[in-house]
Amino acid sequence: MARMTMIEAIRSAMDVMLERDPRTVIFGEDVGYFGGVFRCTAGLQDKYGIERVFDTPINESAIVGMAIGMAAHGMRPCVEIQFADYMFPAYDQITQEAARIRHRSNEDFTCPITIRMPTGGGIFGGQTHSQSPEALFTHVAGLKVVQPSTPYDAKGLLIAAMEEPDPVIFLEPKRLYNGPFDGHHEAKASGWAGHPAGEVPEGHYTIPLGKAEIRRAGSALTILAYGTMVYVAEAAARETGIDAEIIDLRSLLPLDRDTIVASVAKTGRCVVIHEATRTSGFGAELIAEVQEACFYHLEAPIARVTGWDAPYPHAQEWDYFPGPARVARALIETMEA
Amino acid sequence: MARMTMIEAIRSAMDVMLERDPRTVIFGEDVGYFGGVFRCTAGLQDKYGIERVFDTPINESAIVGMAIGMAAHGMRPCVEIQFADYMFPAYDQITQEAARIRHRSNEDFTCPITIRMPTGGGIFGGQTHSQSPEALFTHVAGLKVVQPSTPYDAKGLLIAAMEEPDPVIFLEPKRLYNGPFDGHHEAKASGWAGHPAGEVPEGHYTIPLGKAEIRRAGSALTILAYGTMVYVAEAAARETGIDAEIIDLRSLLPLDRDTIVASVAKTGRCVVIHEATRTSGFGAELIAEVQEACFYHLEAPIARVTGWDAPYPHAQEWDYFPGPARVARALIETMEA
Amino acid sequence: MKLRFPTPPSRPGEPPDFSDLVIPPAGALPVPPLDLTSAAAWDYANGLVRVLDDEGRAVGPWADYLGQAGDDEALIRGMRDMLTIRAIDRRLLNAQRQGKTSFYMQCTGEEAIGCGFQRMLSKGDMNFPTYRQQSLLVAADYPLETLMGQVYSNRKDPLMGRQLPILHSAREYGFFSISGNLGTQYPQAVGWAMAAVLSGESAIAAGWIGDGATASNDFHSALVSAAVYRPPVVLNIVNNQWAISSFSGIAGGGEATFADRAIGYGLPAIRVDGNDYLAVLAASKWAIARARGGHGPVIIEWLTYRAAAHSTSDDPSAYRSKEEASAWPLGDPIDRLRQHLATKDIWSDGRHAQVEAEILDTVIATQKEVESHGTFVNPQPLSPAEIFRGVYKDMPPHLRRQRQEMGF
Amino acid sequence: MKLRFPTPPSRPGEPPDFSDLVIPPAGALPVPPLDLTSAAAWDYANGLVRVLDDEGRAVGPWADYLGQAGDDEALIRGMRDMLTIRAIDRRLLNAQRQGKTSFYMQCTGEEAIGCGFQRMLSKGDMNFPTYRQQSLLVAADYPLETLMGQVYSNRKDPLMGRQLPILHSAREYGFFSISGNLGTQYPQAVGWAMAAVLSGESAIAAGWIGDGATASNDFHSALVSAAVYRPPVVLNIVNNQWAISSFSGIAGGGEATFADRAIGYGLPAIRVDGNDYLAVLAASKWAIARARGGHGPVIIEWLTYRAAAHSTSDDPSAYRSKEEASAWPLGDPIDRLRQHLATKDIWSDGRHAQVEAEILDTVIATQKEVESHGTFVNPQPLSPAEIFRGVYKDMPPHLRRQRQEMGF
Ligand SMILES: Cc1ncc(C[n+]2csc(CCOP(=O)(O)OP(=O)(O)O)c2C)c(N)n1
Ligand SMILES: Cc1ncc(C[n+]2csc(CCOP(=O)(O)OP(=O)(O)O)c2C)c(N)n1
Ligand SMILES: [Mg+2]
Ligand SMILES: [Mg+2]
Repeated sequence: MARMTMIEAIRSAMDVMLERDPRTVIFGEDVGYFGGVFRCTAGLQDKYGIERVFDTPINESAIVGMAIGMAAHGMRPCVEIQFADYMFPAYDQITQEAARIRHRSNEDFTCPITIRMPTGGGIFGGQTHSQSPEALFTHVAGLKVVQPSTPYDAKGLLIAAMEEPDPVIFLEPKRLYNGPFDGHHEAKASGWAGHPAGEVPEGHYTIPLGKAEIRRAGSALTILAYGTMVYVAEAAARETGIDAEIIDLRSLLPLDRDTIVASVAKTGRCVVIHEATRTSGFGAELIAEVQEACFYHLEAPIARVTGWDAPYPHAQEWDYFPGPARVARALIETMEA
Repeated sequence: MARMTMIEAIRSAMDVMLERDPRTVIFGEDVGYFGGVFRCTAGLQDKYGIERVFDTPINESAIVGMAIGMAAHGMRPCVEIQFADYMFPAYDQITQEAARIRHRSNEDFTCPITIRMPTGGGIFGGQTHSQSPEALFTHVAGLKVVQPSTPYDAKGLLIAAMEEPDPVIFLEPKRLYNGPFDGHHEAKASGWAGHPAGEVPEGHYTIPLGKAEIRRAGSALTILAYGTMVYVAEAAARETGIDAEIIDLRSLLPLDRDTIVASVAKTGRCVVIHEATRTSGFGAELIAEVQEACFYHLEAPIARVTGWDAPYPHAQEWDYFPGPARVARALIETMEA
Repeated sequence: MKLRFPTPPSRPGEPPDFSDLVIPPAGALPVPPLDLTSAAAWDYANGLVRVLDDEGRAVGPWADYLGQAGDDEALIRGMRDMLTIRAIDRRLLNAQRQGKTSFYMQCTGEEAIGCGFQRMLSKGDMNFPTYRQQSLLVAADYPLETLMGQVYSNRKDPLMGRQLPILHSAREYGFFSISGNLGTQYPQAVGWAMAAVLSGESAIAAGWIGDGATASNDFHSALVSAAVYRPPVVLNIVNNQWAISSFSGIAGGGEATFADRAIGYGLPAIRVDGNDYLAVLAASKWAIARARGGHGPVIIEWLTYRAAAHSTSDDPSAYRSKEEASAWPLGDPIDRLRQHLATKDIWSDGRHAQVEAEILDTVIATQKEVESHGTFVNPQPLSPAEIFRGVYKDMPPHLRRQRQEMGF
Repeated sequence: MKLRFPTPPSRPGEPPDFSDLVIPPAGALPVPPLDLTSAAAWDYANGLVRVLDDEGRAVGPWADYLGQAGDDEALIRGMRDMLTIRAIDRRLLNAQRQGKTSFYMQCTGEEAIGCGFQRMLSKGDMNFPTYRQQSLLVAADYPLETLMGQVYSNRKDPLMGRQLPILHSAREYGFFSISGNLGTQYPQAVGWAMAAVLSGESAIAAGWIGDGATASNDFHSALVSAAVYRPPVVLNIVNNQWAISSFSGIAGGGEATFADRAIGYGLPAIRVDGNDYLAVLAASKWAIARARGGHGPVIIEWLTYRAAAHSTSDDPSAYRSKEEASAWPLGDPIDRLRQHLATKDIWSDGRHAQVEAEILDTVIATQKEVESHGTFVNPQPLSPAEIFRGVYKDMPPHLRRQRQEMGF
């Protein structure tokens, strides 16, 4: 066991896979010599050579397009999109190509690639360094979509993603890279050193895609969250004293429906939270599934607390970010409904 | 009044706007000399000249990027993406630029553009001529999203879209271009000539964005549909004898929530249908809104009938397309629940 | 001030006009060294590699360079390849007209390019084609039964009816799964070629794109990547003068050749008479040798003409002069090879008619057999549940639930 | 066989090395006609427009072409512009270090380009800039108070704190709203220029992009469109040698100049010494006159060096030699203009120090004033409800509901 930040855990996952599997290659903008603008690949080019860890031109479509071609040949590329906000030029290659090749070729060709991208707000990045596009991926059949909330999960899920036979979108909540988040932006981040989930094995281990984790057991109400929102949920539960069961989804696609349904069947109440804009956000999908599966258990409408339907603002970041106060209000309303 | 197919109605809308507003320009792949692969712009270049109706290179990002630049200057471009399946290379310009320019510049610049695209299946086009990407647009703050189901609505909504001060995604159900659809693919299309909604005024009129239309009044159950699914819903209601209220949304964003809520509050039951893949489809958003607003009226879980979570198949098109049989089953289950 | 809106030399009703197209004589261009640089490539990107002269004689340095690869056997095989794909195109066009399938696209007039290029590739090389390179499959000896099965989307279709007709996939035959979205295959070809090198193989990749689709963004993403990493990839541009209703000028082909694009990226390019089967063989041999020899990527612009409609959904008489195809200065690839074989006394009208008939018989027989496994008129549908197979390697729970909902 | 992975001439710890960079003498290139064609542009795309020689004298045909536009008054104004933006960059960098704002980006070493180009534009022309052309705003006499307000995201910010610092928008000053997504502004500039023509105006557009971002797909979409419609647009490439940690070779700049890209599209291009204020004025005058004269688009590659960090989030010492900036063969634009003014006896060290001090005083005074309207240390927050304003012209019901949910 070692202590790792989420950045170190992600780096360690790639390190393990570069070591174990000669088919692994890592590339993206600034990931080679420099080691990535968030340092996730620092040292890997030195250790494994420029042929396995390298820089690319500023062209996300080329990054994913090349990865698809390499995967068709038999390699296992893990590429970085510098910010999730910059995946849009690659959206055609991701959704129309990577997601489809196995099916359209009837398994003549496959596409085992992992596409990493820092997601979410919390760093005053404004509208082009803060977006959470997960719902734009969960709508696409053929993709798998993952988002960790701890270093331990980040490493286990990333290794699992890199071992997947199909394309995986790996969303990294940049707000959590260097430390957890007590839900309040005023409170300074405590760092992963103090956190149990900062304990990460040096070697190979996986966390299966499609399995959620119950972060807090509770009986009053179920909170569905992922990434930064897990910590906001914990803060809201703490501060309201509501005995909420907090489920960290970890995998959005495929979804751990059983864990969710079991919890809501038990609590009869559900609040869904995410940072992305509300309309057609992933919360809508969660609500659709829960109301279908748990209709007769539900004692209150399922509430959602999300980013507002506006571009992510710079100065007003914390008015946009769904914080503990907003979530607390939703918890109380849902309990009182 | 004249009789028009949906293609003629769409053409007539552009004709009216080219006539009325010198700021209007129309362009896209094959839209100029040839008049569009679906003939929606046929004759317009002859009538208004090559400077106002012209062909573009095969580059959707350029088509939308140029339109944004023109709109920033003060023009009113209405562009065609040849198939909705080909909007992906333009997705960056649409979602990160067009949708954002008013807000990010604090109204220093605006982006009044209309982006037309044929959507949906029903023509054996396979996975790259059949997609329904509406949910990829409804998640984007700053866009408006429209889909007509009749020639009359198509013209009125398209004129309204072209007069909008903000970007509008105008989705045209290609299955309905030449005639309505009795819901059964075996039955041959009857053509718009016989249909009341094929009666279209020659001149200028608008249908406001954000207003749904009740296609069939009913008391037993509410069906939320748009585009081709309106006809599938009508067939299913006919064949099950269930007194369904069928709401043709027409505008997905903004959504006519009042009409929807009033109906479900009355019927207590709701079925949502669309052709797009299920997970994170627009149906999820509808369900999230309805269960929140009508929770205490609901007597059964809200059901959704959608395209399957797979690429749109070629030969098996009609096993994929949500037909009357599937919708009928959902109606019956929802009534019996 | 006015904007420029390019218009083609002729529209319906007008006489065809190719006077802007400069056609240098066969043999005019030398054979460049395999390590040709972009700076030295100007003449090759603006000239035209041609072997057959107007009398059908093979002349000039490229004829010599071709050598054995252009022996009688190779040329007769080329003739058979071209006659085969042309027969198939005719038959499948008919089948579509009869409603036996939903859609089809011919490569009429462009047969030499795919047929010749494929014969110069080696086992293990990979093409990233568009929907107009079925000729590659024929020259790769792909079973006609399978080729036709895909077009009928029937029980013989290796893709189980999932893809639109003509969007083949045949890994074993060096043919990557075709996408309906233009351009995407181009950077994929670059990536595949990089993987070949990183895996220590000597295989090369070949990307294919049309003149119209050079305007698409992935043309650029591929050229930038190829320029940076210099993998063994041949990037082919099939300039058949037309996209759908828009001519090459709408793709920006007005002031420079498409081959010229490469030079600005620091990549060499050559421009080739795509209707001259010997020129195709020679240029392919050179480009493939260059790539395999580690000299880096190369772009080839193939000059040809789309003699048929864009697809079965298209009627070209609405946007171009009916006589254009016959006025096309580079002629028809089959006629030109036939003329050449005649000059060598290894071919005659009688022989041609006989071979054509043989091939037609085979194609018809195969077609009948394939149709017996289902057509759009007499379908033999698969289980609807097949829709869910292969979306992922292992079917996730939500797809299993949907399959149950479907009744399976 | 091996792939090629371009590496910069020097990395940290190594001596800087620009020996690959050929710097022709000032005055070597003639002034091309305004209707320069791509075919004739090769020398201009591979040479370098330079006016100031090593002694700081203005020499050659471009100096003559500049004429009145380069008179003493114009040059002294240019010096003031450059000193102003450099002072602002320094002060705002400091403010960011003190936590008064979240982020900043300097244009140190590149001041001449935007300052000179803007002075050659006319009212009504429109720039589509990147985040490194704040110099355009200074030379457009944009109020410093507003410029700084945007960077502090405070009550003086015309964008109400919505955008990241440096992503200005100033329609009245010919400055389009900057996007954080690279490349997108390039085809937008083409569209704006088309609209100008279609509206019967004589205004022109100028697109701006960095060497790294020429790799982005919208570089291609803009060049294809410009080549087809030939609108009055000047497409500027600011080649400052570096993206973030990757040098121009990773953008494909190894074998050809970025200006060469244009030629393959049938567009002319010129390459200019971007640190030579007189060369900037002359080349800008020529390109803008060409565009306004209806001769079509032109690409300008500005050769310069990014002397500062990429942004306040970046530390260049991790990936490039610390000495590179001082070793940059084209020097510093302010020093070079200063040397030239000295040769003309209209400038002295004393005068320079005095002007520098005046400017610094103004900048500091303005900064103090602006900071009084809020900083990240002492914020004067707007109502959270402002988030919903301007998403659409008229607020739709779902946003009104969300605003209520917010408590307003
Ligand atoms: C991204 C995208 N945009 C548009 C289309 C529609 N489309 C299909 S083929 C075609 C014309 C292509 O012309 P070209 O590249 O010259 O190839 P050719 O058909 O001549 O072989 C168009 C516009 C598409 N398939 N994909
Ligand atoms: C589409 C996209 N991809 C990546 C980025 C991240 N990014 C911001 S600036 C930059 C480097 C740009 O370099 P260059 O174009 O040379 O401009 P310079 O900073 O040198 O002025 C990168 C990679 C982005 N903003 N947008
Ligand atoms: Mg073509
Ligand atoms: Mg740069």
